[in-house]
Amino acid sequence: MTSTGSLLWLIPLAPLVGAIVNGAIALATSHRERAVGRGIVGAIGCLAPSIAFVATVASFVQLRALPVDARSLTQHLFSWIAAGRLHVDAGLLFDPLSCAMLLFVTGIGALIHFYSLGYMAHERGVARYFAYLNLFTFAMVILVLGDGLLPMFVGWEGVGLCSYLLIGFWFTDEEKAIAGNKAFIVNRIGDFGFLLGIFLIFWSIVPSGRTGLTYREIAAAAAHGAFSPGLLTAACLLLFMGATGKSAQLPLYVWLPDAMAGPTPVSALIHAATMVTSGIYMVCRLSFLFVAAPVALTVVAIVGAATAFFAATIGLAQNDIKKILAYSTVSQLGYMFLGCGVGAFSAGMFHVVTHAFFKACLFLGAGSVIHALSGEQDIRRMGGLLKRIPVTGYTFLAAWLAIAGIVPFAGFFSKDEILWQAFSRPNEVLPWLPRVLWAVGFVTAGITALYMTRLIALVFLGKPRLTKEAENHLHESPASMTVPLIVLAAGSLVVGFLGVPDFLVRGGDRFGAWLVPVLASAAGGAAETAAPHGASLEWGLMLASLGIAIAGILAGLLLYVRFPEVPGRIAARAGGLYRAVVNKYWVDEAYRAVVIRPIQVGARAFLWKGIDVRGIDFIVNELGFASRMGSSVVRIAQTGAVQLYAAVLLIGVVVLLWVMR
Amino acid sequence: MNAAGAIATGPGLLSWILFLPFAGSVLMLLIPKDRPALARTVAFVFALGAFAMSIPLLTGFHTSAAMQFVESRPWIPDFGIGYRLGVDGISLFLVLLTTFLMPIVILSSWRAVTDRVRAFHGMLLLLEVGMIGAFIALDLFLFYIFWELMLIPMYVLIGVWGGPRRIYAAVKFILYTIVGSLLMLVAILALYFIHHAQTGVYTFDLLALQSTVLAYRQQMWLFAAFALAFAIKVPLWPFHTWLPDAHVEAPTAGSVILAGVLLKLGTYGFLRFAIPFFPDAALRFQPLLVSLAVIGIIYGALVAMVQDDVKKLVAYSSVSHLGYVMLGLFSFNMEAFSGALYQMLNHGLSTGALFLLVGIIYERRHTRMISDFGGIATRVPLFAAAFILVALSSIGLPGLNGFIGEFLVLTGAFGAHRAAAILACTGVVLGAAYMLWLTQRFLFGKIRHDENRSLTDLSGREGLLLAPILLLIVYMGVQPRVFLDRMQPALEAALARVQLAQAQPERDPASPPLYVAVPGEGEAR
Amino acid sequence: MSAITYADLDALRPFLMLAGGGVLLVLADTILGRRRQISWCVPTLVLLAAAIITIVREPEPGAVLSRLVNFDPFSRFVGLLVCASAALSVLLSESYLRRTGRYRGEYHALLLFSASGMILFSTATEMLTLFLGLELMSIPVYILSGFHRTDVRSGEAALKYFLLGAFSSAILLLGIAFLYGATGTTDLPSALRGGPAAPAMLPLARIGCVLLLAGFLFKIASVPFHMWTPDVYEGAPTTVTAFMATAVKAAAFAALLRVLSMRDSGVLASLPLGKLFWWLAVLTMTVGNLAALTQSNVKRMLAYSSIAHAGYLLVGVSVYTASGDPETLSAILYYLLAYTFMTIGAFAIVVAFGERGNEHLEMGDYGGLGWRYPAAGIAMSLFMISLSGIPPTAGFFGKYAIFRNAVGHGATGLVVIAVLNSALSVYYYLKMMVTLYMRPGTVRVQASRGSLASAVVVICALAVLWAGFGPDGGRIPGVPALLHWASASVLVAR
Amino acid sequence: MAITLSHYVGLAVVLFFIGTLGVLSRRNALIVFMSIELQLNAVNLVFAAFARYWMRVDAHVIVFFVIAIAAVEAAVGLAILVGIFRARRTVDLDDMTVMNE
Repeated sequence: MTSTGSLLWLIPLAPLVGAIVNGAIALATSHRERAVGRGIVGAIGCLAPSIAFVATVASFVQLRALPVDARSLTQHLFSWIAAGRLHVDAGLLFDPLSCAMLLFVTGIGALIHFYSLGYMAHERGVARYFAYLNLFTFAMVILVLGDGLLPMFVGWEGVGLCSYLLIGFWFTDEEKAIAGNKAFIVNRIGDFGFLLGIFLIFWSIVPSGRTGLTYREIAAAAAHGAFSPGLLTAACLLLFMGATGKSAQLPLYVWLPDAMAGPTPVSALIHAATMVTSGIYMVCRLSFLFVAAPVALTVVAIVGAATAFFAATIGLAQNDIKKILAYSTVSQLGYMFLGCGVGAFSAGMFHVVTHAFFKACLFLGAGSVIHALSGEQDIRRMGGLLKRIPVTGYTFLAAWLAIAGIVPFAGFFSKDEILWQAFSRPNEVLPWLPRVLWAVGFVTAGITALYMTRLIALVFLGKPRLTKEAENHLHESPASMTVPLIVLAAGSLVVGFLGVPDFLVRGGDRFGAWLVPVLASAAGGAAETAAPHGASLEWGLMLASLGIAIAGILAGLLLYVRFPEVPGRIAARAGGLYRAVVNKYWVDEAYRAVVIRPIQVGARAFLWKGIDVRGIDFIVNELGFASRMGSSVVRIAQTGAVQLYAAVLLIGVVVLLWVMR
Repeated sequence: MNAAGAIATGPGLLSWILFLPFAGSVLMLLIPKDRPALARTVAFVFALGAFAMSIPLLTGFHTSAAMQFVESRPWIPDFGIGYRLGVDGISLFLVLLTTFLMPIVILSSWRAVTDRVRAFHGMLLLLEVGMIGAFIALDLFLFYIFWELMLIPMYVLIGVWGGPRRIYAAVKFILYTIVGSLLMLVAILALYFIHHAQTGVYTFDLLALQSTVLAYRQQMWLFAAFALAFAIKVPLWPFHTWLPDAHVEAPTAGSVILAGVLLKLGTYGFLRFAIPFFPDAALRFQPLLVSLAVIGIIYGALVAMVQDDVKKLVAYSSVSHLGYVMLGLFSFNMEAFSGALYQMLNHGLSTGALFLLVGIIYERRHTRMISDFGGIATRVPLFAAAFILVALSSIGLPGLNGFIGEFLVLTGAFGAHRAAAILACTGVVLGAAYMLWLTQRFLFGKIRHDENRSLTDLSGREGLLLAPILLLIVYMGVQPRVFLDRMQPALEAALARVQLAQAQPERDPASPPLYVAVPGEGEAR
Repeated sequence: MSAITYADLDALRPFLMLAGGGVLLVLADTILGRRRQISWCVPTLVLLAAAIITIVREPEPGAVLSRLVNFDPFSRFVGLLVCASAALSVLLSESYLRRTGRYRGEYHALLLFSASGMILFSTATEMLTLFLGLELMSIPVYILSGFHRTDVRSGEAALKYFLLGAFSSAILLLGIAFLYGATGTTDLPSALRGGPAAPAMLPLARIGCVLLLAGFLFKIASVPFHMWTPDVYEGAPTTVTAFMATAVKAAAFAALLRVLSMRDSGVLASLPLGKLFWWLAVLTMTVGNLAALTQSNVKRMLAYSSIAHAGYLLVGVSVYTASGDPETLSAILYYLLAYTFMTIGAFAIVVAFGERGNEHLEMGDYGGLGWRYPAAGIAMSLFMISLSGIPPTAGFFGKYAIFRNAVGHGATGLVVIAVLNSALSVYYYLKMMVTLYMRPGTVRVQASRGSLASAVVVICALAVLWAGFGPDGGRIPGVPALLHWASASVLVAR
Repeated sequence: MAITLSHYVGLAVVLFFIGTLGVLSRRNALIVFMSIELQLNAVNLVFAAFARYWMRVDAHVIVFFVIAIAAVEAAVGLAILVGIFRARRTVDLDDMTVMNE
């Protein structure tokens, strides 16, 4: 019982066309020294996502008009794969979940396109840049809108590709190119799991006939008990493995910090707001599977919480403004998974949305700062910028409060919701777990506030520590950049009110209500039944989390504004721990030593030189050598001496006689 | 129906497709020595003609398991050897791939090959005859003849226009191959006599021979012989070591044909002969071949990762990719079968294109060492774009052709033998690793060698010859059904034979030996 | 003792023609003296006439000349091969002999005598006739191999061939003597089939048979009676080598098979011939191929390769002795046909590239020749491909025919060994192609202007190709027709 | 005691064997070649003996043929030897190894 969305096809098409046109322009002009036709390129580049956004809004309106239980628009584009029992259609599914995701994907996406106009103004290869960016939007739309696991996987890998291309946008810098590779390959490791997950699901459904692996079919199969519990757990864990790759969770988060090598708007769009959240989207999308696999969900929650804390600690000691934000992103993503993991999928999604706003704002702000300081990224060479670039500054502050979780900013509501759910939802696998999860989340909230405050303090407060030439070129960014900042700042202020807890305002959680038809299958009722605690407890926790946030902020202000010399001493005191944090716990080094090197050395020394050259080829060549030996042996007798020949002949006769006797 | 029409009189479409390249290669003898341009043009025209002739195959093809465009004339009746040709869903696209690649290849060597132009193109066209013939032969004897007919031209192509160690490579190539194919000949003969012993008819007719009832032990031996020949051609690990040498030494055209088509003959052989003829044996050998395939996938990828020579790298990547094909073939379900056949086409296109690109850059720099490049993307953006697209196709990025094949193969394999599929899946990661690493070392970074500063981007000709492949790469990724649908019935027919064997209980091992007994046979051995 | 009839003479005509032609040539040569030489046309015509007679005059099968010889379709096929080989070598000799300054009338005479001897040899069903045939075939060849008198190698070749030949024929003769002694008759069929008069004589008869076989094996150069081959082939004038390598082998195999055709009962039946030939085949091809593998002298390489081919033929013989299937005989005949043309072709190229004073026998001399003489290059490659048994050539088809039979009679193991051998042989045959096309020329070799030699090359090349895949229909008989003919050439055993 | 067939044949075999030894051992081509003649004549003896044994003439005929052929061989052999001697001034078989391997 779904109606066909009239405009859905336009949402992916617009960015695709944009990508193709810009790509063509890029290739055609690839040999010009100066980038040509910035105007057109920019226009197309920004128009594409805008159209997509409008179409999304239109479809949103259409969707809202529908009765709650019938809220899903579908569109069948064409039949894609048909082999054996696998019949995959390229179809679009627009339901509250994909709607919620798409609205900000296309919306914020469009904003960031605009922002890029200013940010990339002085770059060569703008066409290429916008081509990639549009292509990304297309892929992201497919990921969200695609009806079924395979369309999602197409988008999934598509966004991965674009992130690869955009991280390595300045490919003449080896570092950046390598960062791109890292991103792609680490994601592939995740996709390894994703693929296996798909296979598991396929082979569990197949007995009941051919399938296209659409969500509807999977849900139906699940309903008919096509999956044995163990199998379901395995499938969910494998899918989650994919999520950890894409959404930079432990242990596959390592690519995200390096991904900051890309242009800042890219970091904002792909590596903060949209792509990295697709892991959460996937988990929510398949929530009906996850809820049936409690073990898997528990793992999700634990990984989420662990990542949140782990990344936050690293964020404390970074000095690159973008690296800090990157780690904070990883940490926030951890929160989202924590939410999903405890079964509160809507809470997770809600944080996705709010995070999209304030984190995009933070990144664009950072971009603006970097832009203003003509490329400076080290916060130790900043300071006191609030007055110098006020727009950037104040928008940044707004986003800061949001992420720190200060009421009434967006982050407060979403994070609080997650913490509350983590606390209140029982876990039948590990009964003691909810308390622990809450505690970890709680502490992390404090740390978050602390390192974000540190950032603010070192960048915007205190006295300037700028380099001379940065000083000279210092300037506020153009409107094309500041306007998006303002919009996002406003967003990070208001979107929180979409999800006001019900105990404060009846039906305040409009967001959750909106998602109910999709996530209802997630133990939604369970929350209530399994939450015997009264509103009082919820009040208490809320205040607590507010408190720790404020505490974190105050601590930060004290440490980095009031007594700037203290942190150094603490660091010195902390010693090993501090070094571990500064060096990100040596995770990259460990991977290189334990995984990459052994593979390379083994492949070269053992497989290639060993087996191939000294093994197989040796045998092959030896055969040739052996036959040449045989040849010379045979020819030894051919001395040319007649009588020897005669003798052999005679011997032959004798042997013959003997054999024939 | 079109197929029916072709049976009648006069040389049919397939004969023409065979004849055109042959005529071209003969013409090469008549062209005066001092007119290389003419030779090139003639060769190109004839190859293009063959392609044009093969288009009707696609348009006239009606989706069914039946052999189509069948031609059948007696050739050597006493031995039951006939001139029997035909295509079905399995061979159709492989023929098209061949005729499609050949003009491109000729175009690609327009500048690269300047000496002995006539001989070069004569050999290329002769090679094409052999390849097409092997794909469309419906007579085992005829198949064998075409199969061997490919050897000499390839041998000469490598040996004459190849690199420094060309002779070693050429000899290695031909000896490897011939050992296998000669044993296959024996197996063919044995099959032929077993069939005669049962029906009293001497024939090499494929369709007739398929109906031969074979005892378990007979199947084992025959399958082993066929499998060896094909495994060497594929090449299946550990019979692969001729490939890197051949690829490295061969001229661009040779590499493209080798990777694009020649290797497919191995996998085609499995799909057309080894599996449907000897289903029980195929089932029995399944574990072995699957493990070898998986080893090939991982091994090839790992070794490719550490190569310093682009061509060697791509050669090892072929080992890996064809591992997928083999894995698919021996998973015995439709998903995997379709994937395997699809992957054959993919590999033909993407690896062929990779070799073309390498050749293009080699023409400019006369080196294949990765370390001699780096940062050239700024100088040759179009080249870089093409290279990246092809690389993505070869690592199976969804939306491009590679994904369809890989995904179907792995899906099917997962249903057939989970562990193998899981291991094979790591190839997805490793594949990305070596391909992207190559791309990065090859195209990205700063330009370290001044020779690279003066590199020129794709010429019009080069663009022209790459464009069709690139378009096809995308098209096959988006509209696979165009191909898959036509493949299905034939594949189902082949699969049915295996499934039948799966259903039946295994025959008693104490079945008659592999030869038909004759008086005095005791003495003869 | 019945009288000789005209029918006998009629059947004998080809033999008489060749022998008579030889005599005439000698006479003419002596009459004309050294001043005027007899053109190559005469012997060619004689051979042609003999061939035509052989074709048109369908001899009614059965013994003639009071059962001394037996002209049957089988011998007819062999006879034609002999004539062809002789004719080709005559054409080849033209330029060669002039170049080496050894153009003498007796050359052709000897060739004809030898040819006539072959016909006798391959048709004899009586011991003495057999022996006569053998000698009539061999002695002229002894002389011919020494024909290049001033050349040390030629003389040496002649001496070796002569001594060993005489030695072996003495052994053969002893065999005949014992056989006669044991059976009391010189008529082969009755001697072999009838068996010994007294059981006590059986061992003697068996020894006789074995010695007889040894004589044949020497002529077909089977291991271990092969050692003379490389030296003689290398030393003898190339044209003679070509003749020897093909015609002598064909005749010897024919004679051997004729004797073996009587193996179904009596003495031969009491010998484990199948096993014997199995081993001989394996040994012969393996030794031949191995020895050829590292041979750099072209003629020597071809000599060893001819040993290897004898091995493949012995596969056929082994199957025949085991099964007595006439189809096997036809396969062997087809192989001989293919073998004749590809071998002569190869030697023709060698001749064509020789020059006065230097025959250019080292493979290295052929470096890059393929490019300077495209036609010759292609032809040589073709012969090499055919010799290594790669389709679509006569060589492949001959091998195929024999292997087919072998597999059909269960000798699969033997065939596997044989194909592995062919794989080995590919290496050295294609080494020739490597030299022709892939190596730089070391010495500047000129192709001698001999239109006849090139004619031979062309003929052989066409034959090799056509006998490889030529379909029927059209007016030239293709492979099927040739097969028909071969299988129609039944050996009428008495 | 009577001289029986076996004596003749035995003698012939001995002769043949002597001839063989000559072929294998003697260095001078001429001698070698005479040894072959000896072999042939040994065979003749066998024929003659058996002719007597079977009371038939045909073997006698063979003997004559063999003698004739032996003569031919002799002629040819000598011619070859002379030729070689002209060219190399030796008929020692140990020198006849220009071609080997």
